[in-house]
Amino acid sequence: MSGVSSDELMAFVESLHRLLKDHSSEVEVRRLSQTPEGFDPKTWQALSALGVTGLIIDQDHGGLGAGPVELERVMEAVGASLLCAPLLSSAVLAPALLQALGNPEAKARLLPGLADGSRIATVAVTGPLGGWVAEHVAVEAKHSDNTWHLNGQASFVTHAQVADTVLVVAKTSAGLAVFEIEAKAKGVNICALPTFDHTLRMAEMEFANAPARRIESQRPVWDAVQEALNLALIALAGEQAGGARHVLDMTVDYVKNRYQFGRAIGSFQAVKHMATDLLMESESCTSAARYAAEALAANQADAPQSISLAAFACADAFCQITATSIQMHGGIAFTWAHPAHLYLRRARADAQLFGPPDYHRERYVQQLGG
Amino acid sequence: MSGVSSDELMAFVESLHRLLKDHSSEVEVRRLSQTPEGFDPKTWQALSALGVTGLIIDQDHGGLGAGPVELERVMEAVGASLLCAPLLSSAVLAPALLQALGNPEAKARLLPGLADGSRIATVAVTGPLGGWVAEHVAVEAKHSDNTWHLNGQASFVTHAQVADTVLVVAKTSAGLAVFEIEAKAKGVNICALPTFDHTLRMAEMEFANAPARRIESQRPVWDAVQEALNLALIALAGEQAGGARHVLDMTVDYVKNRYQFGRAIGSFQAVKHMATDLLMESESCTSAARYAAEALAANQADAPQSISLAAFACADAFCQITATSIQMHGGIAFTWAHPAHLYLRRARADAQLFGPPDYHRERYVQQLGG
Amino acid sequence: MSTDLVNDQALEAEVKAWLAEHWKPEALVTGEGFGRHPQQAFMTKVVEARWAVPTWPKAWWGRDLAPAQAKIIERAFAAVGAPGAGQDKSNLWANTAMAHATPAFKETIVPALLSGAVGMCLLYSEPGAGSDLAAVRTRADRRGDNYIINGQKVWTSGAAVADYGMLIARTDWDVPKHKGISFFFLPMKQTGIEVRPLRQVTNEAQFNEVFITDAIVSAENLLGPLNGGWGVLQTALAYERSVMGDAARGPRSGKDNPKGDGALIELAREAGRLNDPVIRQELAQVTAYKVLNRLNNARAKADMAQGTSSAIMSLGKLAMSRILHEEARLRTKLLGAASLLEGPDHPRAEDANFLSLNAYFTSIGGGTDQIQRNIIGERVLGLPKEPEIDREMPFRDVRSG
Amino acid sequence: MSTDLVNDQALEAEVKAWLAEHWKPEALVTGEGFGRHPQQAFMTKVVEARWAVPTWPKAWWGRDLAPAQAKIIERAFAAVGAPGAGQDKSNLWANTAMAHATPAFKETIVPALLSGAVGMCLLYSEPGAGSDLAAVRTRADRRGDNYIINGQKVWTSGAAVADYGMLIARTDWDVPKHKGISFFFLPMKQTGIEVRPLRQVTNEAQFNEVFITDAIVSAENLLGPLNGGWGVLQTALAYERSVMGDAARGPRSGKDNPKGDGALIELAREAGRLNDPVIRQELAQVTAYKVLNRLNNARAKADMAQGTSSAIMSLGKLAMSRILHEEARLRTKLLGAASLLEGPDHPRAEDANFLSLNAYFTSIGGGTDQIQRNIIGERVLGLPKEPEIDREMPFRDVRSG
Repeated sequence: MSGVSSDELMAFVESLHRLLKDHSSEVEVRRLSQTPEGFDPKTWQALSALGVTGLIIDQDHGGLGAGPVELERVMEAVGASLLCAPLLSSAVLAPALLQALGNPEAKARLLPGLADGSRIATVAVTGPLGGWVAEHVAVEAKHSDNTWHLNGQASFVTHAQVADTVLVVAKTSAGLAVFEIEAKAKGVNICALPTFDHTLRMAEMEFANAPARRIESQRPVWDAVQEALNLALIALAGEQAGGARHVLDMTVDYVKNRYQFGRAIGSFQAVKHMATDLLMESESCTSAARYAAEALAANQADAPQSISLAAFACADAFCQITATSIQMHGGIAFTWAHPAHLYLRRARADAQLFGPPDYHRERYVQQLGG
Repeated sequence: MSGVSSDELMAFVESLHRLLKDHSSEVEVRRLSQTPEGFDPKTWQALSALGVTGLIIDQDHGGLGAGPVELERVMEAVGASLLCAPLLSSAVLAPALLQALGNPEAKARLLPGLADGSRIATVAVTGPLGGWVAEHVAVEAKHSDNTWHLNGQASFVTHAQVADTVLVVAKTSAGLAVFEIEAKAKGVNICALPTFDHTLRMAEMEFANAPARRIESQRPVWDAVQEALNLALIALAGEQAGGARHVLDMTVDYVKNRYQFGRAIGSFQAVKHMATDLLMESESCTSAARYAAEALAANQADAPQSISLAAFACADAFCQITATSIQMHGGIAFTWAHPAHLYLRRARADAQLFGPPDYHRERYVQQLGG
Repeated sequence: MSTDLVNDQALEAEVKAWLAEHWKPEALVTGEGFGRHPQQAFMTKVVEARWAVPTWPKAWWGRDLAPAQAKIIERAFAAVGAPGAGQDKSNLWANTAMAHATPAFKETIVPALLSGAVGMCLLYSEPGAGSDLAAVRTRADRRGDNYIINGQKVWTSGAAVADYGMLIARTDWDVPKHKGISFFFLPMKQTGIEVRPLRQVTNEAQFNEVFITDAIVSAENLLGPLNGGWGVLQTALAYERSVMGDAARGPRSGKDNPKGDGALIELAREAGRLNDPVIRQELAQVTAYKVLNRLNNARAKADMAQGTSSAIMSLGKLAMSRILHEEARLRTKLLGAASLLEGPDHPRAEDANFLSLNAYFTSIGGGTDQIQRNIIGERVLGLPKEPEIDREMPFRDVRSG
Repeated sequence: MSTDLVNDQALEAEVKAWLAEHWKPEALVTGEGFGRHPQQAFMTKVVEARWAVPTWPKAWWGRDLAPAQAKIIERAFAAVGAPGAGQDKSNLWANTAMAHATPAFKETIVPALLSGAVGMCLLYSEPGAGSDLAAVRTRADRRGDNYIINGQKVWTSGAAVADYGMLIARTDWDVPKHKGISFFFLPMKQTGIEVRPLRQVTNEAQFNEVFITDAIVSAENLLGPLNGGWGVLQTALAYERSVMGDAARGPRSGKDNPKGDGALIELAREAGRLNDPVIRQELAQVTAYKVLNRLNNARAKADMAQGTSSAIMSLGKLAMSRILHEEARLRTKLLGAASLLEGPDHPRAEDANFLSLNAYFTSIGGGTDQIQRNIIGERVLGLPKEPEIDREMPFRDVRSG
């Protein structure tokens, strides 16, 4: 799908919307929220069949070979429907890291399974401190008897409890390296973390002398991790933009049809002006997410700051829109049965997943020369 | 007036309100804004006759001996009327510093003139950097031939261009000290600064080997300066509270009587809700200013943090209220002829005079143990 | 020595003696009872001894005392921790019944309410009548000596244990909306009333939905005039506002939270974020919101003690809404990635996330912030009302939903 | 090769040849002319050669060209920096006259407008009709072949140099407000029109008040039907919105300001505040507001280029209001005590303070932010309007002031 026309992209996204309408209804989202796995294997297969799990994987390895622009649009649809699936982990972070490391053997071995959905993978970077910086890596790798062994802790690992394979960033005596380890390997203990966003799965991993396979890299490992994170940030921004727009539409629809004092409440300035302000945030969110994707796709010089901008602007916009949406709905959105809080939970999770907005604002100033 | 009843205080403030109605009308404020002196000697005499210039000066030296509570209330009236006069300098900072230094000779020599308004004084603390911290003092004092001489620069000195006497905080080899110097003394150059708030007078002072009289202190000099600044912050908070309330009242009055679309614009939620939010800020501003005064008067343990709280809360409230007031008035307040901008200018000045809100927030956290 | 003073001293002696005889401090049980009181036997004695509502007339369980004298009684009860005094100020249910019930119904219901013998709930809000309470569509139709009630109520706490609900229902559909509402004490323990717990966004259920199908209430239980229920409701709401403090709950994790003005600073220290200058600015600002609200309330109380009415009082709920939302936001920021979590193993995250959601209890419940701004703008600042298009039209023509 | 393409190439050759013959680049003079153009002689040639409004009919100074072909002409003019092309899109005055003036008046006024021979101003707003333009009280009373105008207008730029003002005035007081307004080209150079500069809050005077006493305008100068002025105004306002970019001015001190997305960062560096983490967060946020608005506008233009209408376009003014107020706030914060000052010796303070005041030009002028939110909410989001109490009543009964 690299070099796809915008019509082709629209058609693909349209197919995905139809799939999600069937497979990611509110009822289904609520059902999956209560399962330990947090996703439906049949939906996962359907996503694979459409090409979503292999979206960014190159065509040689069974993927569509799409870029950031397509990824961002796909994630808008995902965000709108609150899809429960390990997409961010297995279709973005893991393949992006493998491709960034550029190790042909590892790519050939792992990417086809990720593309066809038969293998679920994730990436473990940060430790208990939770920052997406090299200093927070808390796993150490030691080499002895021709084997690498991992010791330490990784935390906030997305979808680790449903992963087959985990790519672990670990410290070695010669700097950071990436290790491949099976989730069921001995010495690996995966402990699910209870998440406020019930559509998200996340775990803590303990490594006790766990044997792992090192994936040699053609470039500095932290650069490769950054590249994967950048793609993950664009995916997240797309999810936020799609979620934000959906919540705005849902809210506008409600205030047009909810009558109090003999009038649709959307005719009251207090409500109308909140809606207008949310439109501004939603449009800005979409612009930021799409521009970051375009800038990265075109390898523009402003790609890094555009990604940081999207990271904090989209996080704040999605949070503000979902929070204000509850206020605009009034009492009905204070009930569990109303979907507004499901989006708020997702928004609050997305705002933290790969660093909070303040962190990205600080990076943005650095990237602008400050 | 120390230990005055609240009825007596009310009567005093009422007299002051009448005086200000006559002597500080909008026309008069606009006239004085254009004069180099920025105040009217007759009004100054009237204020002295009422006791305002000697408000906090002890009765032994011709003052009323009032405390922070009375000062704060008086300044509310001053703020409401935008009075143009060197009150903060000559009736607060200078006498407060003299009383804090506790030097009987200096008090006897200077306070009576300040109390009866025949002498105008101010205090020079900060240098070109503009911070109200000891490190920003940029005047040095050297002792030779039995005389002290000052060299260096003081800036943002309120009302220096109309002062007879300036109390200068300067560095000596043995730490900070306070020096008394006549504005007309040789080696003193006072250069008026153009202020955005046209009701304020402020100057830069250059000292070139200027002979000065040292005022010995009974206590660490910076403690005394802090004590004077605390009283000035309470006075400023009172001015902000009074100004904020006045602007709120003026704005509410306008939106009740301005009709568009066949309705008073205050009936529109957008305008009504802005007014309500300003009421919250105005009431909080008044509470903060009054409580800080009470806490200091009663020497409470929470006096320091209460003064910091008032410093940033009142500054922000006055700025927000005057800024929103212009928006609520619409086009009419975009004209020079409308008084809204006069209050905005005062609010912006007050927010910087003795340190900006961020500075006081930081202090507040420290005072709360952070 | 004035007669008044002599009387006051006698009163104080009398109440103290009575308490010494009847009150067993170890008997104190607390708990939210929705009108029903755990110490009912003692409460009955309080009512019989006329300590419960001393400012009420002697004919109605009172002593015709002045408020200042009533204070003597309240202080004496408070000194020993005994319940039951001061109900002339605090008992929403009894005051409403006293003011508006028929003499016959008052005779039975008021002592029951004062002695905590009956549980109560409020049947006001409906799915279609939230901000706009006057739009209630629950109907009360006369049949003989009774009214037949049909409709649905929501946000009702205590419904499952209540003996009566204070109900507003429509009794005339052909007049403007405020003029066709009546106010009833509806017996709750009857078929025709179904109470379903309402699961909140916080995954708790403190409220209920109440489905009412052909429930029966005696015409004797009508409070105030037929179709005059809006007026009764206004006095009941005024009592409610004056009695109920802010009901917003603090952290729920069970882990201790720091107290006082430095509480947020301690949380920042615990989270290792206290040295961050950005955090410090926000600590100052959110703490300021809390302290300023306290100072405002203190000033309001001082104003009212001096007899001047206070504009500030009504700002409290709006201020609390901002405090709660902002504190939740700051707590989230302090935690960073840790705020992704919840549950007993992650109490600080549990609290931050709970508070983020529960803040809406205050910003929506009891009138949204937006409605509250209308009320303050109109009642405190005297700003004109908006045109109300449905004020004068027959209710059956009003669009609602 | 298609006929179209051949035609296009011929057109391009023709316009280039014409420009080569008539345009002397060194002659370019710029300056705000309020309709009057400094290169009038050249402009007259442009009009006569039919380059000014090529999409208009041949009978009216045009060439009946499609917009895409008109673009060829505009590009050729732009390439050599010559003025006068593209007026079918940009000339508010001429478009309004072309659409609504009588044929006879058009014959004289339109070429004058296109060639920049006459100065123009807008006589819309009044002291009592700001947000609510339909409430104008300036009156136009018929007398013979003329109308006599009395009233007061405000916020008029260019009034002192204008030959005509586009005026809305009330011609029927007994019908609802929108239905009694007429639209005139009022000759400004007559006794009966007094122009007074209006001093702004920024201590400048870019606008005027216009006092009109028994001024005369020929009935020939009426645009559109009598009492149909509201419709004419709507098309004129639509032109104005599509033509005028954001007119807010930047810093005025004369001192160079850093450019680009890093501009605020450079100001912070200059002020010695760049290392303050609190400042850094705000630098990011205010810069983000600016960049996001640019990205939104780019997306809107791309949408429109694809023929889909864009909801985003209308957000620009509201976004700019926030940008200006927030940038002014941040610049003030960077300066600290230095922001107390103003004047040429303190250019950064002068700029911060000027911007603080001039931000209201955007948040109030051309429709307040509040009115703008109404418009966006209603036209973009489709939210229902408020009840308009004065929409149907005779204007003389409408309360105003």
